[in-house]
Amino acid sequence: SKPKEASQASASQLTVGITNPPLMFNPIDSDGSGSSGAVFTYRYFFDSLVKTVGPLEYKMMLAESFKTSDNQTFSIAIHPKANWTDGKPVTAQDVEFTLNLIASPKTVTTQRSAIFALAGLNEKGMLPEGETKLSSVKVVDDKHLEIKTSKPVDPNLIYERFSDVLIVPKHILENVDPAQLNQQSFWRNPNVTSGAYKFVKYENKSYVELAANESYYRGAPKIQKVFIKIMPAANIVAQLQSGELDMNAAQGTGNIPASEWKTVKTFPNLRTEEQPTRRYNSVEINTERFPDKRVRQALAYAIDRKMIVDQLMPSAGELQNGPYSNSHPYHDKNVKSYGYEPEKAKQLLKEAGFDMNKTIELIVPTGDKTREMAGNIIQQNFQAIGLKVKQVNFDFPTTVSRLVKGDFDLALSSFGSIMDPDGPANVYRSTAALNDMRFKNKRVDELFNLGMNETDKEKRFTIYSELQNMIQEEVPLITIFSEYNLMAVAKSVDGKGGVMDGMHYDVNGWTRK
Amino acid sequence: MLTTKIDETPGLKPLLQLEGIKKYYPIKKGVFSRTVGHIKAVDGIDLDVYPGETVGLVGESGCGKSTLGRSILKLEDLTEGSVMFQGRNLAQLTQSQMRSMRSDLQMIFQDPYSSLNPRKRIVELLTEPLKVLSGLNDAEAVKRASELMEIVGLSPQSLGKYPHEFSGGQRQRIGIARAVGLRPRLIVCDEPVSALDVSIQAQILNLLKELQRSFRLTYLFIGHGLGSVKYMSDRIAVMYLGKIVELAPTKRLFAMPRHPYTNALLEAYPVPNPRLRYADRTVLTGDVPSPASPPAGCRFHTRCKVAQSICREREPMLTGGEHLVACHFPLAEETPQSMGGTACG
Amino acid sequence: MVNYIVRRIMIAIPVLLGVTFLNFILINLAPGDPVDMYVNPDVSEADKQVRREALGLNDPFMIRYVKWLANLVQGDLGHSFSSFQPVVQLIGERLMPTLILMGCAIAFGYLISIPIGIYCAVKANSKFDYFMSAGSFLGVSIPSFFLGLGLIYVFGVMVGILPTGGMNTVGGDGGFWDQALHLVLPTVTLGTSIAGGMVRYVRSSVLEVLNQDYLRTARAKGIREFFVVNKHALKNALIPVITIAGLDIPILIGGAVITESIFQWNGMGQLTIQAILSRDFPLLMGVNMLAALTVLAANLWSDVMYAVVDPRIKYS
Amino acid sequence: MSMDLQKEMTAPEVIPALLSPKGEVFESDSYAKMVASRFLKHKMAVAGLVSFVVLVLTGIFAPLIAPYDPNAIGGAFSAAPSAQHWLGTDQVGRDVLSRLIYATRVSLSVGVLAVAIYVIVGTIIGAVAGYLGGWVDMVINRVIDVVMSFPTLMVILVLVTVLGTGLSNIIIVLALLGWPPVARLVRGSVLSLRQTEFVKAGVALGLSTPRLIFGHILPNAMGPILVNATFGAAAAILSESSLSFLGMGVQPPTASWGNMLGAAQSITALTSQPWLWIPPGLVIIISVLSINFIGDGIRDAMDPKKLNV
Amino acid sequence: MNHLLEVRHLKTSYRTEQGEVTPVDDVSFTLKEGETLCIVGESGCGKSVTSLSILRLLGRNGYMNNGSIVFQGKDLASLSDRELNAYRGKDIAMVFQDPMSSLNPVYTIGNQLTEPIRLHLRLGRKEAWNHAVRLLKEVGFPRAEGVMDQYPHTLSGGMKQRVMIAMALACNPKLLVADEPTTALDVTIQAQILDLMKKIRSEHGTAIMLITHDLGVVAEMADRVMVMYAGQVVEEAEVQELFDRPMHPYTAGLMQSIPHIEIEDEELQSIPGAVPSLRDMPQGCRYQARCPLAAERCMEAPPLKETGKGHMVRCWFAEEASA
Ligand SMILES: Nc1ncnc2c1ncn2[C@@H]1O[C@H](COP(=O)(O)OP(=O)(O)OP(=O)(O)O)[C@@H](O)[C@H]1O
Ligand SMILES: Nc1ncnc2c1ncn2[C@@H]1O[C@H](COP(=O)(O)OP(=O)(O)OP(=O)(O)O)[C@@H](O)[C@H]1O
Ligand SMILES: [Mg+2]
Ligand SMILES: [Mg+2]
Repeated sequence: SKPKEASQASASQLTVGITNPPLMFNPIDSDGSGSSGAVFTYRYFFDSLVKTVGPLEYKMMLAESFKTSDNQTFSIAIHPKANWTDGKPVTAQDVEFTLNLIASPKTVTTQRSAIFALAGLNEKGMLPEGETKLSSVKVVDDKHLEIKTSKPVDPNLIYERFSDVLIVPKHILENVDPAQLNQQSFWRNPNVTSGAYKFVKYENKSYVELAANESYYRGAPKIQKVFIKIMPAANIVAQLQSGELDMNAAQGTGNIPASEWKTVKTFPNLRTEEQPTRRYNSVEINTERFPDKRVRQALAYAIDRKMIVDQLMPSAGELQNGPYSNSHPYHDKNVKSYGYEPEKAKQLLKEAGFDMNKTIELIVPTGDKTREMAGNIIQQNFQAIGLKVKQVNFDFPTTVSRLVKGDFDLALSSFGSIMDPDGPANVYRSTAALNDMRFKNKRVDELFNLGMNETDKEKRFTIYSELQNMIQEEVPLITIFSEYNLMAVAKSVDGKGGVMDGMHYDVNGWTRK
Repeated sequence: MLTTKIDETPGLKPLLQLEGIKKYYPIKKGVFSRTVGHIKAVDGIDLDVYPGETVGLVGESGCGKSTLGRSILKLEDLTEGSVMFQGRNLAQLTQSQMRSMRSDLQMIFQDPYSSLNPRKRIVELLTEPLKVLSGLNDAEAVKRASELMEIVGLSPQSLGKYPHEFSGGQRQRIGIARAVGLRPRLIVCDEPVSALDVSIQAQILNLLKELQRSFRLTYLFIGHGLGSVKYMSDRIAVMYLGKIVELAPTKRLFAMPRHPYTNALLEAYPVPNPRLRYADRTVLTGDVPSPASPPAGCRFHTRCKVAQSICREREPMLTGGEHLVACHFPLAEETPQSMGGTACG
Repeated sequence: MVNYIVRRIMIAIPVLLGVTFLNFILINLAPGDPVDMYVNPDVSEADKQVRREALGLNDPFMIRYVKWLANLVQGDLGHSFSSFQPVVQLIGERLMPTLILMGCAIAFGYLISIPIGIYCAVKANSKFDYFMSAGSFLGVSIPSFFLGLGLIYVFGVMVGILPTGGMNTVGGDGGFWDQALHLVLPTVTLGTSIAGGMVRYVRSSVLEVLNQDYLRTARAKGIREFFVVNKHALKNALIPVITIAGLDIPILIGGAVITESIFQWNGMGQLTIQAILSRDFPLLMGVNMLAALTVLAANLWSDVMYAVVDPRIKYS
Repeated sequence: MSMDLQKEMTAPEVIPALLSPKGEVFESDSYAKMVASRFLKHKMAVAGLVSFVVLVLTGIFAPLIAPYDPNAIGGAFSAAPSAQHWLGTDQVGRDVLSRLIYATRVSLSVGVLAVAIYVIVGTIIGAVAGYLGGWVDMVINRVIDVVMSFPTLMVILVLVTVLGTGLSNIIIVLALLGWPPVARLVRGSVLSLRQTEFVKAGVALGLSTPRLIFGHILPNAMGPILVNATFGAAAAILSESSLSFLGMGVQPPTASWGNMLGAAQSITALTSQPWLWIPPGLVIIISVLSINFIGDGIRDAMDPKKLNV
Repeated sequence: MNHLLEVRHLKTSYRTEQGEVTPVDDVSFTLKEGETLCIVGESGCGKSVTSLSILRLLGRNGYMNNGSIVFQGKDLASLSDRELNAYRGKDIAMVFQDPMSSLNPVYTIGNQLTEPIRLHLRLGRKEAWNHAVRLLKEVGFPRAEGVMDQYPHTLSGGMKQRVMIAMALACNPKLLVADEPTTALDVTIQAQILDLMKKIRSEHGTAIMLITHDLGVVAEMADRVMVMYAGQVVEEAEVQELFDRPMHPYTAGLMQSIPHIEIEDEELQSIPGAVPSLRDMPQGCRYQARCPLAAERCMEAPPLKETGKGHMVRCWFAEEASA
């Protein structure tokens, strides 16, 4: 006799497992919301204007059309049938409100970079002091508006960025002090939404219940209810097997650990899929402490990356070379790859006259079992070429504080990138926020600027190709592997699996046998 | 051997002078340990003890005998009053002076079972104070310890044993050896035999007497076995609820007790002679009042047959010459009491 | 008794104050910055500054503490840095589930350990005693993440008769039985470790009491052995057991992190660990203060229970 | 006065042969010897001792016994037991048996040293509080309250930053968190022992306070302390593994029983890779059991009540 | 002669860690209705074990090795624990040495006192309560109702011992076994308790087996006296006879070592040596090591034999000792 939950799983409901508990459902501040778990969830009920559904592939959502003729002025038409769940229409004013909210210097937000291209922002990406409205956003009528960027850009970049701008209801939030935005109870009970599903409740912080939005402008969902359950990864495996879960959310939010993947693939009730991601794990090198390129290269040659990928994540990940993941549209297939060449590594160290007696600290953040184990292997690899490497595990905040302060030798960490090739700029640019490595290279900075100002796709490709080879040669960080999104979906469910990109686009079309 | 008639030996200075000794134990309650009252364990005692004599101290359980004994040794901090020993006020001594004074002032404890640390061998128990107080080295201390063992009638071979390997009487001998080892002048014996077998009691009492003779010891002998106190003492003080109610030379006290309580004590004492069974003795009724709230006036009036109204109001003073008594209506001196008065076969 | 309790509470205030101050220092000493750790690649330094300002992190250390204290006096523990909800509310939501789980786990632990402990003592040095001793050590030494996972696999997946986690059925009406069913596995997991230690304590405590004279008195009255043990011995034996229980409670309230996370039981443990991992200062202060309160309350509770079980102890 | 008394005291003849130079060996065994012989009669305790000694020796001679380098990555990952790897390999291809053997060092030193330190510290503090009483006691009690109400995890985190990681620091952390209950316990025992006659006798004999506390009171309070310590050892071995969760445990790749067990926390390991968790689990239980039996044995052997039988 | 209690060849042993010990070895005695038998002897000689054997209250590791205990014609030794419970507290009641530890500290006096009443007399709650109050009045508590609700620790030693006696008397026992009921008490309180026992004896005709090592108490209470030494009866006689003519050297030594208050100062005589340990009992006479009369013959165990009218002695030289 199966548990009640499984037997009750009728055609009209879907249960998804995630690991990160949402704290609230505020698309303006995803960090305050507790990141990925919340993003995964609020995507069900807040829609964006456009949606990225695949590499350089975008579909309209709230926007019926989103066009530009000069790569600078974009006219947007809101879907005529798009309404809030309280019956009020979704309007151009809502979009304007959302953009201004993000732009306000008082708002605590993670989304500012999504609108960075708009004209009228200061160098911090905020509305200048004294202004209340973005001049670059012009409402034409209730369903039409125009936005303007400060200079011409690749429209894909705007589409991708605007995929992350979820439109929030002006009539609910207009009187809110932007500084107090996070404290609104609305984010805990978002009852005026525009997405395919309506928020019902967040029960005991253990699951979120969603119900179909019958008047959804792109067609009412076929599955009546969605439950998003929060649990540790090991339980996701158990519940997938027992049938309590229909699918996992994959990608960070609800990953199945690589070590369990083989087991999960044997469950007869599931169909599984691996999907490449734009997220990769790497060894960050503090370039101030390892200023010699040869030493950094030696470190890269010393790591048996193939073994890590083949043994630690069989069919659950792939080798990663350079700052663009294999699945990234701008990835250069011929980018330099550091093979496992310990002898060469030793040679390089010798050439560089590296002090082999120096104890090197390798920081490994805890929380991701696969990464911790990779850390063990990497430490052994370094040890094998005669380096004295001490592995230290820290919890995530501690790791971050060490990285931010630059107080580290080597550290394992992971980076993701948006589809646009400018993404890695926030890691490799000399002034980048995430440039923990203290990597400073004029040419790299230059190339980022060039690429940013170029709108021609072919030309951009050449620029970014040079860029990634340059970075790969300099090795400010050693890219190791990129884990796949591991998705398991009950065979009875007919719909695209658990990736965050695109998954929410067609949830209204999902069915269940 | 010095005997009684202390008062007739003028010029002899007391070895120990107790003046107005009071010891109140606070009754503490709660975490604040606030004092909500006092147990008046000893409530104003004056007593002189002269070199070489034995003063007996009797009274029922809980009347404060042990507390008095401990107070003399500064094992308890006095609430009031002073202890003068060899003419020096013990309260004014520093810690180290007091520690050296302890070699002249010793105690034998009531319970031979609990007064020896079960985890130490006899040799350690005996030599430790010798080393600390007399500054002997190991070998000297061990030598002295084995002498002591012989003195108290034990074989020095058993120095390596643990207390539990000895019988109660033997342990009490060890306790005595330990006290005597420091060559004290005064020993407070706190019921040294009441925990022991009848057949052993006599051994210990005889030993104490013998030691007194050989070392010119002075004893304050606490006990509630009237027989042993009588056997040991030159003078006897009778205590009731923290006070001395009668103090007299032994013979006089037994021959003609003057305080009604002393009288009751003597009567209640079962005489080991079936011929002397009381047909109808006066058994005290009522229970001992609590020392936390002793009755006003004479403390004994709640149980006293001859109590009058004045007894409830005024506290009697300890008066008299050689035979002191604290009673408003002391029993007539000429009527000899007790001793098989109304015996029946 | 009431007086006593009031006084105990009074004395707890300075202790609590000390604890909060030390906590504040500790929390601020801990590595990791609540803002820096938001490494969302898109968040710029300027945005971090906005967030710092909004969270009040730009004030000097002492000012922040004094502000915190001032709010505390008004019953306000501040807002969480990560969910922006009032800390009081966050704790309030988690307290009940924790109390339910703790209550059940303690009840389960004691219900099995007390009879076993008594029987072990009565049959001291028998086969049963040795067997149970070994069992109790097993209970003490099996990590709860392991026991929990094992139970989930056996009862949730293989046999499939119990839910593997959560506090009630997803989408269910959350009725009593539903919740009770969800409680079974976490209760057993947590209860096992409680029971393991308890058996030993009960055993030794009963063993001690069994040698007391008053049990011989009871037997001399002709009372059946069963009642001699379970009436006369037990109540006395419980006195030391209460102390241990008093020590158990705060540990459980603050520390069932692992059990809670395995079974998705959203109680204080989960909240605490989240607060730590996100360096959510106000929430941490709140959680820690609750922990301190429970320690003090548990001390008081065991003292009061002492007086209830043992008439010799009287507080006034 | 005492001089002439001395003369009066007639020294009986002592047979010097009876006494060793130091006056230590008499006809009876020493306390330690007696405790030892009583301990050896305790069957379970001896069994515990034997297995504990085996574990300790395993730890000491780990390099000689272990077939592989415990951190070396070789062969297949998560491989089942085979002729080369008797207990299989772990998730990154290290020999489980070798890791288990080396882990003995870490886990036992945590279990034994941490507990030893906090028991000693707690004992001293508790003894001082209990013996001196008064304001000292009051202050110590409040400190204990404060320490006990500290958030364990926070303390650990801060200590990591202050001390850095490493085996010795884990031991320090566990010790810092472990002493208050011991102090409470000891304080209680001392409070009652202080009232005993033999302590009063010690005062009467002029012994100094430290001598009384450490020479006379504490040896008699060992029973409950030992019980606490044996339970504590088990707890310490287990907590070490939860510390690594916060990056405070022994640092990888060093193995400890706890982190070996923790690494096996997955459905796959549970159902199809038992060699990853059965060996460390079993060893933890064996060591906990043996420490407890040893503790029981010592307590019984030292119990003065039982000495009388 | 109709005996109420007849103990024959009682031998009781304890299993201990160091092997078996036998603290009571071949003890026989009888008790008539209304009679008071005192058992004396020094600590550890087996007095308590003898009394505990009667109701089989020896604890976990003690057991009766041999002998019979016939009470009103029934051998108690052959009864099961269940059957024996019917006697315990009803026909045979016990009062123990230490009143401080013999009452359960966590139950009220009323609770503990009504227990045997409800159990054996099958009275209801109310009647049992009233009965208990009557008993307390009988043992000298004027304010009996108040005492019922008190906890033991609020009573003094003497009061507790009187409660114990009330409890023993609850079901009008035929036999009261009192094991050193006054040892822990003051002489003035002891006198109260002894008077109380005398009163019970005369009013209810209860037989009393009184264990003590205080010869004064014996002199006061006993009809007959039994002297024990090292687990054996060494002498038994009428009280007057025993005090007048102690025949065993141990009894004689005991008499002489008591400090008297009724007789004038004299040198105390003591018995040298100590009681042999249970673990190495000497061969033959157990007293020989301390006996002034010990001779070759004492290596052989002397039997307990009758020397005069009801006077039994276990000594080869009984006549000489009494001389
Ligand atoms: N440490 C203490 N704290 C509180 N009260 C105490 C303490 N020691 C003794 N008392 C109380 O003081 C009173 C006198 O006690 P003490 O021991 O001096 O009596 P005693 O005459 O020696 O009795 P006994 O004959 O039983 O030895 C008693 O009521 C006792 O309860
Ligand atoms: N439970 C027991 N286990 C082992 N030995 C025991 C036990 N109870 C009593 N004994 C031993 O039996 C012997 C006789 O004990 P018993 O209690 O009968 O002596 P007693 O004559 O009553 O002495 P006292 O006058 O001290 O009460 C003692 O040596 C004692 O050690
Ligand atoms: Mg006393
Ligand atoms: Mg006895």
